[in-house]
Amino acid sequence: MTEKSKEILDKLADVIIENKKHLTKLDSAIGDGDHGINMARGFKEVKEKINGNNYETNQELLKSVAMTLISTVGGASGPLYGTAFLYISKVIPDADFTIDSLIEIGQSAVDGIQKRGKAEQGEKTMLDAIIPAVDALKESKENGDDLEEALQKCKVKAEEGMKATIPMQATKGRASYLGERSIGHQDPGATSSYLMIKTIVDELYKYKD
Amino acid sequence: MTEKSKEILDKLADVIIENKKHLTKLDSAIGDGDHGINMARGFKEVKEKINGNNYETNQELLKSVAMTLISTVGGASGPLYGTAFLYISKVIPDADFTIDSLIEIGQSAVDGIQKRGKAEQGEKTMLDAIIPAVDALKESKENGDDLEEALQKCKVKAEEGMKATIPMQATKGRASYLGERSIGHQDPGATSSYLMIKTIVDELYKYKD
Amino acid sequence: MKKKLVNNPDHVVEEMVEGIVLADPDKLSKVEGYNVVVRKDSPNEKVALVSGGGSGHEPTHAGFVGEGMLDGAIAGDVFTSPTPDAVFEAIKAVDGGKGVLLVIKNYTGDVMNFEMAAEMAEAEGIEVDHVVVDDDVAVEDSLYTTGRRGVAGTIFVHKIAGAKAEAGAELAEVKEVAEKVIKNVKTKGMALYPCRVPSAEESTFTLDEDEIELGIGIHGEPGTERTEIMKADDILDELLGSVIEDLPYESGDDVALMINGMGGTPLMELFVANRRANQVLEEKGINIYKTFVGEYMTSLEMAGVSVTLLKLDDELKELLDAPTEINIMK
Amino acid sequence: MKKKLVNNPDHVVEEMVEGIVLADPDKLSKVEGYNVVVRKDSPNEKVALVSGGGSGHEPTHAGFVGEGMLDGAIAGDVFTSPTPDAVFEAIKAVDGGKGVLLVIKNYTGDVMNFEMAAEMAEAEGIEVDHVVVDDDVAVEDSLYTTGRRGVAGTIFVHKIAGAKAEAGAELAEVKEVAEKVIKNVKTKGMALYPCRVPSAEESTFTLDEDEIELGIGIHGEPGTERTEIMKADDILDELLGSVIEDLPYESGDDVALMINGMGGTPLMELFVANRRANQVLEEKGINIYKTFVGEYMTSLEMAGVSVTLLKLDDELKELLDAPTEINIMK
Ligand SMILES: Nc1ncnc2c1ncn2[C@@H]1O[C@H](COP(=O)(O)OP(=O)(O)O)[C@@H](O)[C@H]1O
Ligand SMILES: Nc1ncnc2c1ncn2[C@@H]1O[C@H](COP(=O)(O)OP(=O)(O)O)[C@@H](O)[C@H]1O
Ligand SMILES: [Mg+2]
Ligand SMILES: [Mg+2]
Ligand SMILES: [Mg+2]
Ligand SMILES: [Mg+2]
Repeated sequence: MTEKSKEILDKLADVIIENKKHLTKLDSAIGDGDHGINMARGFKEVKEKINGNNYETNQELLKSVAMTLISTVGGASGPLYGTAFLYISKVIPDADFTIDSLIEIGQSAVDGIQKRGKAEQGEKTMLDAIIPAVDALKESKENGDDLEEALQKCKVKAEEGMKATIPMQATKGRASYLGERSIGHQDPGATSSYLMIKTIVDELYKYKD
Repeated sequence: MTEKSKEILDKLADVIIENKKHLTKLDSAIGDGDHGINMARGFKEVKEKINGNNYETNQELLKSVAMTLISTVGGASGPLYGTAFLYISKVIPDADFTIDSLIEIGQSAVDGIQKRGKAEQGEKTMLDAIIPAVDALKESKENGDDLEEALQKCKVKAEEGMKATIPMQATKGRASYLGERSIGHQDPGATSSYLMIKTIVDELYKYKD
Repeated sequence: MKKKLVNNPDHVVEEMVEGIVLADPDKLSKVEGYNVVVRKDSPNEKVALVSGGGSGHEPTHAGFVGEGMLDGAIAGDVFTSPTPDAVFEAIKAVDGGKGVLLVIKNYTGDVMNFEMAAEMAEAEGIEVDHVVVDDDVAVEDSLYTTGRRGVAGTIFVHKIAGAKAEAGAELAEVKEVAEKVIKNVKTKGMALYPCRVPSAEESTFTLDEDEIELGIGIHGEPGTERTEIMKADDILDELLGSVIEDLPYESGDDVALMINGMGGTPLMELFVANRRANQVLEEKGINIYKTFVGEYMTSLEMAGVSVTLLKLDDELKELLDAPTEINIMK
Repeated sequence: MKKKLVNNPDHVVEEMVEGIVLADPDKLSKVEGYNVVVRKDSPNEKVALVSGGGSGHEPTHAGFVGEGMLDGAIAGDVFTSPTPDAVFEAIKAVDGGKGVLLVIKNYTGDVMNFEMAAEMAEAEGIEVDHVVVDDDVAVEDSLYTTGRRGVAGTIFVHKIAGAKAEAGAELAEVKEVAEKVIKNVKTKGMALYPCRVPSAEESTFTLDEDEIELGIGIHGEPGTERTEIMKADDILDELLGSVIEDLPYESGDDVALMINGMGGTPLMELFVANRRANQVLEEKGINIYKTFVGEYMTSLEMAGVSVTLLKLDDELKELLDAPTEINIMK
């Protein structure tokens, strides 16, 4: 069971590493220009860690990812993503993912990030990509969408959420020092979150049958 | 009697101040780029000093110039020119200048500079302009030249001496750190010395009858 | 500014930490495997003080590890807050059973990483508390921002809380005096020229040859205002004016004054700045109890200055004057 | 680098000196009308130590005025030796009847101006002697030059002669120990970026974006070699190599090590340099008795570093360790 999760995480790490420059550039505009550097450093370690170890359960695997991120990313994103994965590790099943389990996973990530960073939606952070994605899954559940449909909607909402950070004024994180000057730039953390959600969705999609 | 000397010194100060940039530029090439700044600072003070005071004798006047230079020029040239003028003040007569008294004045300047700086001719310093000028006066005396002729020869020799510093390698002062790289540049101190000698000669010439 | 005296930029923090410990091997040691500097005699039977943050602000933080100030300092990557595991290692290394106070500068990353470390330490039964320094008056302090940044005023927190801990106070008392300092300390800085982190190709920001930035942070974060270059006295009037009116500091107050160089500023210029600061404070009737001129909280080779005032009462004076091994705080 | 934190460049030295004294008004005072800083408690009943030179090398010289080091310091214009009358004022202010030792750096101007001041003082019955520091191994030491320049090694002369004077020694003894230091101290420096004097439009020299200068002096005088930028360890190997072979320092020797920043170098880089210096000295079996890392002898905002070694015997160790009010030499 952990093989599939490992593959997804490995792919996710690759995508983040590929986007190192892009994320750093976004952070230069409204932060301190290290988001891509921080994330790439962390996910390089994640790749080494998970490929060099065997895990009995997804819980173990995710906890290992969390601890690796926490101890290598640094900055604001390190503890936030680290806590997100730690919270996920507490709920992730070993069985195949369902809409229900994905909602639980997504909500845990949000809970972890909010516990740590005390931000709400609309403050121009990673939450602005993640919360809409989780909300989409919840809606799909109510609407009775199938997993495939739900995943597609989830990805679309994450992307919309990321783009919606452009006109926002930051009130959390380093970008908040800029006040109104933070308006007009896409949030780097929302961008990395979207990239992760997109990758997870695309990978799950591969295995959908 | 001091009126005439005052006028000469005032003119001499003007020439140095006018050549501030030129002297500084020469010093930038082989020194630390401050010779013009140092000299102009000092001679500005000299002008104020001598024009704001009355002196009974040339000795008093020259001593005042010496003390002003010593306390305002700084660097290497300050004590050297200061001592030169101090030595001159000990021998300068109140009577009209003769070849004899000019030799005595010139020799005193050389003695003062050598006492202070312990340099010989040929080390790429101010002495390379002054010593030939004094030598010219001595020769004129032997040849029985009249004052007018002697002054002209003195000026020519000072200029030749200044130019002769170009191919020399400096072995005294800051330029000596450059070793062989000091070759090919005209010495700033020799240049300021030539300018002073030239000015004195030209001024004396005015009063020649 | 492309040239730097470094080897591989990826190892610069580790090599720096080694160099710091080698400069004072009798008093400092490095926690194996981490960029953490602690007093060699750790743990001591007193409340321990730990601080840290991104590197590039030297002598902050490791330069303040020593008797009378910090017990441990964590050096993150350049301008990047350190990770919780490193902070946790520092806490473990210095805890002598009387608890540990973390002095955190108010940056989201720093706050979160230190809080996580505190949770780890508490899970192991170590008593941990923290204070957050936010002395930079250039940032608007509103409920709708992450609040003000922690800058040079942090050094006074280290000094005074350090003296209190050395005197045998309990964790709550050390925290209390640290918070008193935080309430009474304000800073504003400016830059003439930017800095560049060793791993980056370009400076974090750029300034024209006739332009300066007022209210800048210590990572080259944008300030409040870009203006034409002014003369030193006018710059000082501007910085000190903002600082004074913020608390506000008033006639009759006793203060400590810090004129802090940002890394690339000649000391000559800091003294010119100090002269004007003295004139302004004298005019306002504010008494300078003690002056610190030098580099305390830098931003790599950034050229510029920050001005800090700390309002002192009798307790703070005594603790500021208390002995410390840290030379530049004597 | 066109922007500076100054007012009128013509007054920068005077304003700086005022700022220096205002930073420590209980211990320092300015001689009225001169850019001269002296211990406030001058004259003392001991041999007095006086040094000085052009400004722009801060904390040298005024920063070393205090118990255990200098009694007085004269600040000339930027990079221009001070005039004899100012030196004479310093001598008069500090002479307590046991004589005055002048510590002169080996530059023609400095030597002559100080010698003239000494003559003035002697004419007034003050006993004066002097030593000339020439520790810069980058300059060839031959009978046909003015000899080597005095650079960062001067600080060790101040410290050790200062301690000897404080201990009550006679003028001749203080001079003797100063000369012992001079004989055993060697320095070599390098620059990554040049400096600019406040009154000038341009830097004293220029360096390309991939070029460094080895063996440079503290006024931007040309060095021994211009090379491509190298990594820190290679630069240190080069500088320290020249220094070691010059005395030479040998296996078993005890030394004091100074890693001196030239003004614009981040402390981070100085510690990276210190790490390598420690490795090299350890390889050679040379024991570091005490390390000094920081800014001691600067050249305005020049970026770069110099490395100084002082070979120590028991007497020098004791005097190096003797108490002083000067924080950065503790
Ligand atoms: N309180 C917060 N809650 C959620 N996300 C946050 C918070 N603060 C910052 N972030 C996210 O972190 C990102 C910046 O991460 P990074 O650049 O790695 O850290 P730092 O800001 O410390 O340099 C921001 O773009 C934002 O999305
Ligand atoms: N020992 C010496 N004897 C005579 N002249 C000297 C000596 N040393 C230096 N000089 C002269 O001084 C000039 C430099 O003066 P200046 O630039 O004002 O002083 P500094 O070298 O201290 O900056 C040189 O060009 C040289 O002519
Ligand atoms: Mg960032
Ligand atoms: Mg010169
Ligand atoms: Mg960061
Ligand atoms: Mg000079």
